[in-house]
Amino acid sequence: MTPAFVAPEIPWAHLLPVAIVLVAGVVGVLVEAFAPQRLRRAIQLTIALLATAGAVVAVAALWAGVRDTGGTVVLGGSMIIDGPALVLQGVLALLGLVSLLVIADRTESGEDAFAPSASAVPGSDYEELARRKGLAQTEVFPLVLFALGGMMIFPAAGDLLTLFVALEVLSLPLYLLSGMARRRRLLSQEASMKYFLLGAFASAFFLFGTALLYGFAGSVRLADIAAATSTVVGMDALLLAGVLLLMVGLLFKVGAVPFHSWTPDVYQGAPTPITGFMAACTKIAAFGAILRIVYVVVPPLEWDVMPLLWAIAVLTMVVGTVVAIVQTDIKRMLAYSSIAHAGFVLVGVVALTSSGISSVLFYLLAYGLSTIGAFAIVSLVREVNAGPGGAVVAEATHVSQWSGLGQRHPVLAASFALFLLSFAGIPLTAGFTGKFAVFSAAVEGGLTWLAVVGVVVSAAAVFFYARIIVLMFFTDPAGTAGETTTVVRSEGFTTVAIALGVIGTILLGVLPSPVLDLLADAAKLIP
Amino acid sequence: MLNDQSFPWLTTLIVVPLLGAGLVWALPGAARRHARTVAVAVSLLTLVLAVVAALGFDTAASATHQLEEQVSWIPAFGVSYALGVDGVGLALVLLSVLLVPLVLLAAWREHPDAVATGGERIRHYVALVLVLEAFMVAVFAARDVFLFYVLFEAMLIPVYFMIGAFGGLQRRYAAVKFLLFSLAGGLIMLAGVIALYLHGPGGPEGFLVENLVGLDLPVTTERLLFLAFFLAFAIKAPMWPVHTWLPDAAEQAPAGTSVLLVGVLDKVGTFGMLTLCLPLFPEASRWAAPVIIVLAVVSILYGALLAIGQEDLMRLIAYTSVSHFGFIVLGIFAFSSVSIQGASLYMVNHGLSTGALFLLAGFLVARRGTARIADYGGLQKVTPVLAGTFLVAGLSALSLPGLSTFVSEFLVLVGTFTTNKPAAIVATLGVVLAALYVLLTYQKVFTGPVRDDLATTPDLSTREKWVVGPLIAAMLVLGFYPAPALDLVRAPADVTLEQVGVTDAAPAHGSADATTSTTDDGSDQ
Amino acid sequence: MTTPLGLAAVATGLAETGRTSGGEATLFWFIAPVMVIAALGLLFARKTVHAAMSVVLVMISLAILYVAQEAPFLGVVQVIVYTGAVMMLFLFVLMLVGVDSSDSLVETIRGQRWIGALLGLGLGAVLVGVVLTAADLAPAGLVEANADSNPVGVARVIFSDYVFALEVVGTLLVVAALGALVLTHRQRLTRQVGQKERADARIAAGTVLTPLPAPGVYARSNAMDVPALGPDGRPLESSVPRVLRIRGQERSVAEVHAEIGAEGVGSTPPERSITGEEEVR
Amino acid sequence: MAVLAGLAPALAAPLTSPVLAQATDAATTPGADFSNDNGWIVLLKAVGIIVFLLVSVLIAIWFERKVVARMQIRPGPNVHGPFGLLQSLADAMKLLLKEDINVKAADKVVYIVAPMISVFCSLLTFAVIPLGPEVSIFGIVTPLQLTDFPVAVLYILAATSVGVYGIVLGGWASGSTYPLLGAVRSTAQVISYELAMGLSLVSVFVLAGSMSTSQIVESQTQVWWFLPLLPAFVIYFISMVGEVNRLPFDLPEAEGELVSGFMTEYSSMKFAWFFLAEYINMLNVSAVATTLFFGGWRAPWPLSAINDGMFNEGWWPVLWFLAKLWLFMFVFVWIRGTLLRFRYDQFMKFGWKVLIPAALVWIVAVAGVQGVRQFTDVDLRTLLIGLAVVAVVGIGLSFLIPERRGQAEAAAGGEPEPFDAFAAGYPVPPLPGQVLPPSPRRLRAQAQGAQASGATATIEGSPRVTDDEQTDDQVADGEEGMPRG
Amino acid sequence: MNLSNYLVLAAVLFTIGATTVLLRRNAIVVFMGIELMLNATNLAFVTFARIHGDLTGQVMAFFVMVVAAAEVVIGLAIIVAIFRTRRSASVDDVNLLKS
Repeated sequence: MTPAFVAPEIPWAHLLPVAIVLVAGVVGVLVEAFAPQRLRRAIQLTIALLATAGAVVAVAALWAGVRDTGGTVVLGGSMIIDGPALVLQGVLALLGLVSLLVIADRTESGEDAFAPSASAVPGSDYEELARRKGLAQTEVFPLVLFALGGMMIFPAAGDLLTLFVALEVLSLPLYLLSGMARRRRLLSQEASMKYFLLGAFASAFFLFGTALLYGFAGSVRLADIAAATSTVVGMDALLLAGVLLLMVGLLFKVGAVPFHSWTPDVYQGAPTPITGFMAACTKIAAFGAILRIVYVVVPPLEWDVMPLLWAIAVLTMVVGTVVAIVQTDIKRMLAYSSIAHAGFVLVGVVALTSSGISSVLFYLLAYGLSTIGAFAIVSLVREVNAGPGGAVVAEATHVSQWSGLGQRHPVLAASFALFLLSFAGIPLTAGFTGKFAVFSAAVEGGLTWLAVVGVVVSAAAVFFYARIIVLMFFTDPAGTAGETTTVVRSEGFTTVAIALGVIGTILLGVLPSPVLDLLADAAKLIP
Repeated sequence: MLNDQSFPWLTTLIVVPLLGAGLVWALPGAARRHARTVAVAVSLLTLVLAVVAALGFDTAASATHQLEEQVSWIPAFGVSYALGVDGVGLALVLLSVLLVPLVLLAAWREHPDAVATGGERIRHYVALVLVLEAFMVAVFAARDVFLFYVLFEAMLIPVYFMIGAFGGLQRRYAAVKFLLFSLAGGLIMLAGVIALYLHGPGGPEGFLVENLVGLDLPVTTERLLFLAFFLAFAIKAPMWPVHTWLPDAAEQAPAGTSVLLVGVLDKVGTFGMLTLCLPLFPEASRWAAPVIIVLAVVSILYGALLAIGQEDLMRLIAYTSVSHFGFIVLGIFAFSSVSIQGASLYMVNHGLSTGALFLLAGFLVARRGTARIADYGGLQKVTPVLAGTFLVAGLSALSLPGLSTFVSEFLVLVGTFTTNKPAAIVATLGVVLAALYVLLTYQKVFTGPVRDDLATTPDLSTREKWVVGPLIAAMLVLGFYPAPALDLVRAPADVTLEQVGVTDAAPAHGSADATTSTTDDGSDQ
Repeated sequence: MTTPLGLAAVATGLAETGRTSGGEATLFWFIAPVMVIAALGLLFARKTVHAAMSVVLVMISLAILYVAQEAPFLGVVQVIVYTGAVMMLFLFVLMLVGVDSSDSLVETIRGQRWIGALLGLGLGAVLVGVVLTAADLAPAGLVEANADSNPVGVARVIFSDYVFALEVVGTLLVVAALGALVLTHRQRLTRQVGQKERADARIAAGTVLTPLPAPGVYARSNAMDVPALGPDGRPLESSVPRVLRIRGQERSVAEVHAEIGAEGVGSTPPERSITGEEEVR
Repeated sequence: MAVLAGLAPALAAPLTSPVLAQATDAATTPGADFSNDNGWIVLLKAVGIIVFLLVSVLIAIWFERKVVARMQIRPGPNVHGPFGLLQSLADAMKLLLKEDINVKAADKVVYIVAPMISVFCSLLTFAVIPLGPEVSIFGIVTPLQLTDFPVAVLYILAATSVGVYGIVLGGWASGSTYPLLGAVRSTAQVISYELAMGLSLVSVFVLAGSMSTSQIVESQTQVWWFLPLLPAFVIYFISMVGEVNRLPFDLPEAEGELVSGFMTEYSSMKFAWFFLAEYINMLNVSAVATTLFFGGWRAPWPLSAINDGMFNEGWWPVLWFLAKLWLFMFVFVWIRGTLLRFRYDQFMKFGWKVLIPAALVWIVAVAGVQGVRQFTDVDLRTLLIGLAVVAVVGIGLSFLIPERRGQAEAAAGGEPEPFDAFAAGYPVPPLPGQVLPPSPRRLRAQAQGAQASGATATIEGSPRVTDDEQTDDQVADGEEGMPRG
Repeated sequence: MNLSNYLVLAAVLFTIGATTVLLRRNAIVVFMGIELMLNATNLAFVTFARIHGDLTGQVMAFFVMVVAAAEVVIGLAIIVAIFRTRRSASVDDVNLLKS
């Protein structure tokens, strides 16, 4: 008989950031069950904000230790709390906090972005009644927290099992949240279903990859797999196929071509604050995992896998950019833009240098801040029903509806323009610093051609960003079109989020040094 | 304090307009109508400060960077905030700060709808001009390649808004075209910048120009990098065949914007060629020079020929600029001290003359509401002052001796002649063509019978006179007494030449009278 | 069908863990084709329920393979979770959604089916090729790992190495519950109308509370269209089905009146005989 | 076909026996030892089980009819055979000889397969039920159990869950509405109640430290689990009734609502299959309850102490097992004869809002206690006393929580309409919204009371009356139409 | 018999599942295809566990089952929600986003 069971030691301190968020999610569920309805939103919001802020603080508290030691492997390898993991957890918690602000905002109309009752049939009397009674689907907050918790585990996961579970924990809430938009609910539900089916499809591939890797190494720990690459002989096919299938799952999450087809639909259909959250945070989490796999497992396979990744990076940049040019829906355009950005980040990933890691981290932070801000702005620009005293309804997402926005709401439009410029990579914005970082990492990694492609593509990408700016600032609002678009006043939260985005975008563009230094310290993965 | 080199003069020159712009934007509702006044005041203050700073400049050591400042900016990328100007840089900085108040003054009545919207739009316009001024000063003063690049790109944004929001009917098209051309070039340069850094010494100061000069680059790499940089600069200094954005931009932009765009902004291109391309990639520069010279000559002729055929005053001036930029590039790549001096000087002079032309054309447009040449005629009699100043500016553009442009153009041609006779000879044709387009235009617009609808056209107002006056004065002064300017550019030219690795057989050490000192060297290399 | 004895022999063969026996091979070659055919059933079945049944079959077969592969715990869990819960849920939804939702196999994008099929074939070829490289792996067997019985072994691994994943899976289940709740639970917004309220409302509305009187069925006439007579001898309008009345197909009592007195009332409807089976129920 | 179905347990045995073999070989914990079994003894056991089940079903039908009849004070079947014992046999023969109707709208294959699935799965369970300890059969010492393995109880759950497919598919394949509704109900029912059932079993696993049936029986030497795990047993008992679709949970075949649910379109042999499966399932769940909570084949306490456990050896335990089994069967019948059917929503609410949470709480409690025992030095008695104190305090505190006021009270409002109790000269009942006036005697009493309080009010100047009194007064005033004095 | 037979079977089932996802239009069938893929993966895990003599594979499969159960709950909830709106479960009918 094997010796008595020894309970594993659980290093709570190192799991604190994740634990805070997940426990807050569970508490949120309990609040749903027991708190009176009118108090729920306030309580949920408080819990969520406190939790994310607490996670940021916890990350900060752990930082000194990790910087000195280079990180620790805890839970027998299930979790690896090293520099990149911790930084990404911090970034995720921070962006989660900002996203939550947008998510919580009800604007002056007193209605948030979510259906008053997600179970109501769209267009039914019940839905109308629920709306009039001011119901709110406050489950959104715990769901967001759960997703965030999954995301925070993702880059730190040290074995494929934890990675898989985290993948699902981050995905399932997002599938749900995508389907909960208040307006255009059919669209939203479709988005949810598409996201779900394709997401589950991708995770099945991920899983089969895991199985093959397990078959290869006899373990699902990344460290063991990496070690096995040098000892096990004759099964390279298993390893290669395993890694590739694994990457399919992860690349799906970041929306890389050819696994991107869900992105525009889902981004368009999902409630805009969720789109922002998804666009920023999912990408960050997934790239965290990709970094770990590419840097820990792939190196022996460099010549098999890397060319594929190069091709994917190029394709992603090109397709994202080219297709974005013809979009007429602002959310779709931002979706394709996010695909293109995934390509840029991949350029940093495939650099396979330490500066590659830090550049990816920086890019993700910069992109995340701008993205959440941009979608926050989208959520404020609304259509107005025709006729006198028309009610403010859904978001005005058709680009033509944005014409002349700069003249009527200069500050808002200027902020949006700033985000667009950051996406375009104009100097003195965070986007430029990020692009510079990834491209220089690529050049340093000997992939000058990739950097050149990236540069050319970003030049092309300027076109559609500039187009929106042209619309906002240089086009007079057409007589009637101008009247059907308005900007609702935020309750305050969104304003804060946008302001944070603007400040972050400028600061990271003008004075990126402190952050860059910090990331340079962090750019070391423990196998 | 005036001569205190440690005082951050250049930063001051950057910060003051920026603060001014911020102030203009932050003006409370009631005070908004004074936005222009505030802006002009700020720009004048900047001008004064610039003059004061220039007084502290040691002309004797104009080849070295002075008024230096250096702070580590992004050590992770090897970027520092390093400023400093040599003679050429100083001249261009001065040009910039001189033109800005004039442009602001000229824009006084730029927008008929300014009243309707409570000065809202003009407020944005002047603020953007001030932002642009800060960037212009900074870009000419940047001693760090990264900083230079950042400013080079960042400048586009205010100009983009100035064209796109305040221009003519086709302004959106023009603005986007401008932005895309410039960004495309700029981003390719970015790749070069990155690669250059990685070949350099690296470290937290790895982007300083002085640390990057004299690198032992592999030949292919050097040539590729050169091309990346040169392309960006060529687009910026509109060289044939990548000039096509300029006529559109100039036509659609308000006159003031065109002044800054063509007068100053495009100089960043030639300035970049002079201060970055040549020193950083000497071998590649020599390798590419023949082709570039051909392109430059083509630019000269092409610009001039097209200018003759233009029906739109603004486009015409834009094409003349293409021609003039051809001269500048020609001067730079002719690799003789004289030609480089000429090119350096040309940058300043062209700013003055073309600036004046654009401003005057703008006044015309403001009066008549059209820029079509055919809509004018016989204005000489109605508005003599306007006609006179236009003539002077035009003559400056065709390099009439006695006006500032003449000196520089002559230096360029002479310098080129010493190294590349055919190019010089063909380029000379450009001078003839210039006479054609200037005089023809003058004839069409100002001479002949007065058209009825123009009979009541008012002559230049006091404000407008104040706008044009300084420019005319500068042209005349520099035309007759170019010595101070030449002093500024001579030494840098020699240094540049040295960096390129071309020994000038007989370096010109002429005095103010450039003609005598430069005609006698004709040895080829 | 193999005899129990035969299967028992298979079993004994399987018991020698670590290497496969003839018995296991027999079992495998019996089950594997069934599974593949069932899986193809999923791919090709027109009726969704048939597809679901195929999947159930695959899943149960998998459970048997798990047991054969020294994973009895998983085998049983497979049946409970997949067959008992997951597929049952699928069937439930199928019935909710409408079981007749048969699939149209019409292509929406031309050639899409061929592309899909080609992609599938390619994937299959690659995967089979890849796993075949593992063909010469010497199975180590699980005798040692299963020394304390399989569930105990699995539990040890779960609760020592992967305890964190287990905890996270807990949150996943919370999410699932919450999600199902969010998407399907409707809060009651209007006051619930109970049986009592309904009854009260019916009474207050003053309509007929009892079942409507049956039409006057007389032996000589197909008389659904003839009203019955009330206790007072007057015809009851409401006894004729509404549809007939609307169509105007009812007949008055007068038309059949003559026969009423002569024939009397019809026979009582036959009572349903109580069979043994019903009595026991 | 019958043969085929009969093979079910036989099939189950070999499939699981390897595992069992290795498990029992290696395990040091006591459990059934099947190492002596050979092919024919396995076959013998399998056939024995099937015969046992078939006979039991016949008896069960008779038993049920007889018991229900006695409860309803009538004799029940008493014509065929002694005490009517052959009545079931006669019914069965009649069923088999009836015309076998295939419904036209049915999905043929599934329609035919469905009842077989039901029967097949129901036969699987008894393979792992220990009927007794080791006995000697023709010289071979073997446990009175077909097979056993480490996850035997889970296997039972699995077999049950597959069995439901018979119902679901049968309902669907009939191509008719009532069966479909029955099938849908059944799906929901199984999903909900199996959850509770599974959860209730967990605490047994925790205490017994095994999921093997023989080991669980082994672990009940000291005390039967239903005592310490009473809540779990109660939950199991309720959900087992739900699981086999018996009254009061027979919603899938609720006669009053769905004709006969999923079986509506079945007749003859196929109907018989379903019928058989249902009764075997009753036996199954009873057997499981016996095994897991009632000590399996172990003799009840006073008997177990006799002669050094004489009654726990040899063939005696089969008797105890059967006794306990039929005890449960009796309870089934008893409940059927006593209780009314639940409404569907009540049924679901009960499952999800009562059974499952209760089961969860109970598991947490048991796990907590086990954890404390395992990882600390607190002894069981202290622990139990502590828990008792906590429970008492908790219950005490719960009395302090104010009760929620009935919604009906709050909802009821509006003036009652005037009501004439003798409209048209006849006494009539009040319509909704009308209130019966108080009886004349009560009226008088109230009038007196009102006068009295009015009097005190005038004396004291400011009457401080409670809310209730005030309301009463007002009502009285309103109804009497008298001005306040 | 070689254990790789199990792996081949797993690969074949996985492929059939994936092909189902690609070819079928009914959301529920597509979803079942995904479930089939997960099951195939589990078979691979169990087989590899036996090959390596290590229970991790079985643990992995166990987790997959739990996760799949959660996924099914969410997925079917979404499908039911859509169905209630549109009375169709075909992926093709879900095409508002294409416009």
